[in-house]
Amino acid sequence: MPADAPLLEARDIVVAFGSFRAVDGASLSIGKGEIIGLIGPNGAGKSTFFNCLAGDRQPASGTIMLRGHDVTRATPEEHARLGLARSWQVPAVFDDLSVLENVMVGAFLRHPRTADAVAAAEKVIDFTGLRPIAAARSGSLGTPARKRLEIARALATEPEILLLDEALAGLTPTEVRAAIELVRRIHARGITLVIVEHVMEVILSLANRAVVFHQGKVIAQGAPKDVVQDPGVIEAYLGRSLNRKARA
Amino acid sequence: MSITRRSMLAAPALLTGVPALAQGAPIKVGALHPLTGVAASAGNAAKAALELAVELINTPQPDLAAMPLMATTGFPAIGGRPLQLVLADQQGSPSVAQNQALRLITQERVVALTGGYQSGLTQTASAIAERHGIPYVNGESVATNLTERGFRWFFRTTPIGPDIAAIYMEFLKAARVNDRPISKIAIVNENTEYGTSIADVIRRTADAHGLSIALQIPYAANSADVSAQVLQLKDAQPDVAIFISYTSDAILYARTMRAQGYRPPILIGDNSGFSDDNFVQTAGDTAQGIINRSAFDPSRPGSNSFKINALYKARTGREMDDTTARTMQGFLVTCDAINRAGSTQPAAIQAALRATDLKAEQLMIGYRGVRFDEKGQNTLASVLLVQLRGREYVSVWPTETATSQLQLPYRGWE
Amino acid sequence: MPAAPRAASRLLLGALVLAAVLVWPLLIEDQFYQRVGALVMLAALSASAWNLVGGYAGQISIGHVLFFGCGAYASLLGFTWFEWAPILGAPFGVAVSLLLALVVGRPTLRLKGHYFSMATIALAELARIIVTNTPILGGAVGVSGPAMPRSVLDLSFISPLPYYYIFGGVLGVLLLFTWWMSRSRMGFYLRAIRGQERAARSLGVPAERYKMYALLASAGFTSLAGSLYAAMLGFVDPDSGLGILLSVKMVIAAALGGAGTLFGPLVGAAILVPLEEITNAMFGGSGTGVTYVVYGAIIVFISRFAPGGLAEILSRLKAWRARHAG
Amino acid sequence: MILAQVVLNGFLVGAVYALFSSGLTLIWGMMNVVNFAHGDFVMIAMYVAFIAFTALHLGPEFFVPLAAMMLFLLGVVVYYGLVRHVMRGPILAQILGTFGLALVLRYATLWIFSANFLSLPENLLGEVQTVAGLRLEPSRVVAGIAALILTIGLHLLLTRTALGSRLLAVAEDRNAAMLVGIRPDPMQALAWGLGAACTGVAGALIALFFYITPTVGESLALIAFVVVCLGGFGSVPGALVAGLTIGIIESLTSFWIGPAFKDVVVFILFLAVLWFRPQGLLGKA
Repeated sequence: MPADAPLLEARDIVVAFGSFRAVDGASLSIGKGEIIGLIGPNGAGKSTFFNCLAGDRQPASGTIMLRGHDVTRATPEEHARLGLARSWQVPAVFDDLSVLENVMVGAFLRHPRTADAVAAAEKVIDFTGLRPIAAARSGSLGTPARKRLEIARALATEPEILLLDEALAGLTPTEVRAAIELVRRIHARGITLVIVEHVMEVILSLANRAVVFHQGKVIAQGAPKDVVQDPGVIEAYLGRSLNRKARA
Repeated sequence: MSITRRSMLAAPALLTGVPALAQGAPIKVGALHPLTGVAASAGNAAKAALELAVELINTPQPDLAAMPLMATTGFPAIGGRPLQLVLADQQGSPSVAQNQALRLITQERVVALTGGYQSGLTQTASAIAERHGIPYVNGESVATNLTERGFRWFFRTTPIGPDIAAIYMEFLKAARVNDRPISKIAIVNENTEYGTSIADVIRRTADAHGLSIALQIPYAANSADVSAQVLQLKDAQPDVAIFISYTSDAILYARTMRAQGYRPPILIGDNSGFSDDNFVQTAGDTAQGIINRSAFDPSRPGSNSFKINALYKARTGREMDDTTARTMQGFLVTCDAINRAGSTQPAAIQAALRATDLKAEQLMIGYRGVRFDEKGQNTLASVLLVQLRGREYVSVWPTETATSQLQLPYRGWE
Repeated sequence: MPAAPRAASRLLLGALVLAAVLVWPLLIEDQFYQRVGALVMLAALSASAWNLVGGYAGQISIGHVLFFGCGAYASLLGFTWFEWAPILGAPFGVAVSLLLALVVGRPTLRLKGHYFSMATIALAELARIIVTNTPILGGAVGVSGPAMPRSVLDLSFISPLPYYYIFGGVLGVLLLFTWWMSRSRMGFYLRAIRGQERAARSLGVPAERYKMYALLASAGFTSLAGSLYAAMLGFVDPDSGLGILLSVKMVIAAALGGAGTLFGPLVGAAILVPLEEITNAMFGGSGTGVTYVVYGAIIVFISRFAPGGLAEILSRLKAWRARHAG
Repeated sequence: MILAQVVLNGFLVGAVYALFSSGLTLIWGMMNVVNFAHGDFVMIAMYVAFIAFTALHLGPEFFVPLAAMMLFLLGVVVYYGLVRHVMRGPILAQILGTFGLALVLRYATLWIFSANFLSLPENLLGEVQTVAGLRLEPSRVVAGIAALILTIGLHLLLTRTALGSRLLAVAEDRNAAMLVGIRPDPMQALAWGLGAACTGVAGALIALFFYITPTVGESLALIAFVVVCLGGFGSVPGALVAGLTIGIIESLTSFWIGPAFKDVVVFILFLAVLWFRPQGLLGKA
């Protein structure tokens, strides 16, 4: 793999539900060290596209390359092995397990022995600030802690690229600030990030590139500040949901 | 610890009809029957019959003096000690049958075990009795292999497969449909152990007699619908249809045959389901003239069978069916042997069972007698054929002992 | 309480319980209770085996009797066909079970929730019907072991004690295996799959493969339980070896004690089996069905007040103590 | 001609299967609660019909609604007394609780009524009719028509009424339903009541031509499970299609291959459907 080749590249992705094409020929190339913000009105197809990138859904056509491997038809676990991790829009923590054990499940990917997995998970726990609740049953946690746990668990798989699906939605402003700070520290470790987010302020402050989805296609991309000025983007949002997004 | 536990269990165990007249500590005889589960109706009929037997043995019954132990109280040869029945529910499970056999032997200290009902359960329960050296008398399980195991403590009073098949063949060779001999026989059997083994032995015996089975339809017991089988028969038009069914299926067949308008010239319903008084009460009106094998013919006034049936009916409001009667007879044979043993020692009872030689008039059922061969099988067990008239079965075959004339063809609901 | 003394006291408690389990049958001479003890061990063995796939991996099979029957039939068919001691058939039962698990596991483990449960019921019922209609497998009549014991290998004992210790020994091996598994990667992966399969896969858990491992281990031990059962009973027929009720009993023993915990199935079996036997001994002879009314009512009661099994009560108790201690 | 009769019988039996499965699909499919006592609900309804007929001298036009009402009550009581609490736990708790309930219902009935087989008089709805050479039993025809009406009625209730959408909302997401002001408990209790009432109608109608005994539910329950799963959990039309399919297949298999194998064909078909459509025939993906 040449040094400047993209880390993750999707070409001409199509996903159809019956006759409706949720994703209609979208392409995206992500380089190492980027923070990509994926935005677009509701139903624009960004979540579906995101799921394709994560290996959770297989596109009808198109190809996805991850670190030089064709992963278009690969399972989610193969994506994980190749260094891709994700969080879920609705936190999907393992309720019966403690916070530490949740993180261990991720850590086992690179550390098959239990003792090593514990050690690796402990480091991630400290890094993400979950130490005070490490022994708590994760089913008893509130939403902010769950979102943070999801990120910790994903980090424990030692990914090169991390996909965050609305990891900040539903948080209070204080929590959002803490989360942004965490994302920055993750990025500082050399992990590439793809963020789906409704909160425009997050994209503006975090992303170095914004990618706008509309009707299953990428209609604009570039520096976030420029993109939000783009007439096509405003057009796409207008009437439907720009106001709502802005309020959020 | 173990003592208190034991008494906790013993206290609610069934104490049936211990009368003031009988002397001394009761002698316990165990019985295993399906009191819950799909065979519960049969098990509860057996329970009522055994409770009746206890009452008859423990109180003087001059009216039944021809039968052993009836004229006296309790066991006269053992100081008049009363009989106590310890009934256990085997729940239709071979494993539970073993547990309960063990409990009756080790906790209840029964001197002999009876019952079992389903052949598989009789098999596992009697294996426990064999290991503990306790006599086991079975009165109702027909699987041939039970007496082929080389057991020394196992005895069986009931007629078995070959006896049953023999009388059917004898009858079918003599029967006429439209003045011509039977040529086409169909068997419809439920496909668990009972139906399969009876069907097999009928098939083999038929081959040996030069009659052939044109059609055999095994089906799963407890089917929700049997109309396809009836239509299959309607299509094939056999001279004789032999059904081997449990009660629920027997009821469904009778009703479905009526609904589908099918009547074979001769309809035989083998024992179990068709003998069950539940069948007679709920579906008998649509199965008039069905022929059944039985060893129990209560239709002759003054006979032991007649009297026992009357007593049973007074207790339960139902007719005693053949299976129940065979169960009760097995139990009575056990009690007779205990009395003749003059002791509650298992070995003495075993010896008395071996020496059993009861005559037909000493029985409550239509066997020619009770005498065990070296395998423990009753060599004098016999079967007769009965036919449904109204809500009662009357004996029609063999003709020399029959109380009624055989009526053909099968009438069904008309 | 500091960690070290707590660990020591737990160890002591464990040793005491183990000693009690080993010794109690020797202290009572009542054979019926000894046998109930043996049956507890057997039920705990089946339920713990089920627990691997049903509890830890959360794949609720209601067709495990399929593997139980494999073991039971292998034992007694070995005798019927070749006059082997029944227990010699056990390895073959395990082999057939593993093969079956491989074959049926692939399509069924893809199914989710109730669909998986129903598919397992259908498979077990299929096996029951096929065996019922196959004379060489004993058909409806069933197959028997040796009527008279020929050697000690036939495992035909008058006293229930040898069964108690044999079943208990195999159960011990299974519990050790389960304990080891639950602390290894496999245990974590299985519990992750049970919790959120999609999320687990995104963390690199090869869910299909691990579910299959769990099913294989579970099938093997269930089959072994079937072989031991058949060796003790000396008889199996389609109803007693492949009936749906047996599957349900494995599930409820595990559920009652706490599925997905090490000792849950053991606790469940230790409650259910004696309860069943004692209610039957007390009320069975009355012929009223009150046995099952009492048995059923107690099950309803437990599920009503401790839906997570008795393990839930224990953890609630712990939480309560922690609150009140701190 | 015989073949036509075979198919007709299969169709009518299938309608009965659909009838006693419709209540289960409501409870199991919508509320995601396994009811192992379903067969015993049918059994209770049969006893209600029997008592109403013999003790109160009520005809089918009265005892069918009566059974529906009694079972509605039973369903609501079971919901508040057991299911509501059990739903907090894992699916296993439901298996445990409803299995225990099944034993209690079945053997309490045995206790009260003994294990004896009972039945209603045959042809309560009239004699067997011959139409175009086909024999029709009025009781089965009525049961078949009732199955159709009940299925369509339930389907309309769920898809076309405000009540139905509330029921579905609760089934879909309890918490979300609470947010929009629907109290989930009465809704789920109602679903249980309705499911049980359908079962009541089914049981009372089946009692017209079937024997009645405490263990009768056992043989019916497994079929209901397969029907509901094959049709797709929660799909009322699915249960109808699956019930009819199974009825006809069973009938034809029994006639051609032999009744011992009818369930083999049904189960293989069932597994095959799950292989290609893991969500059942008409279930949602």
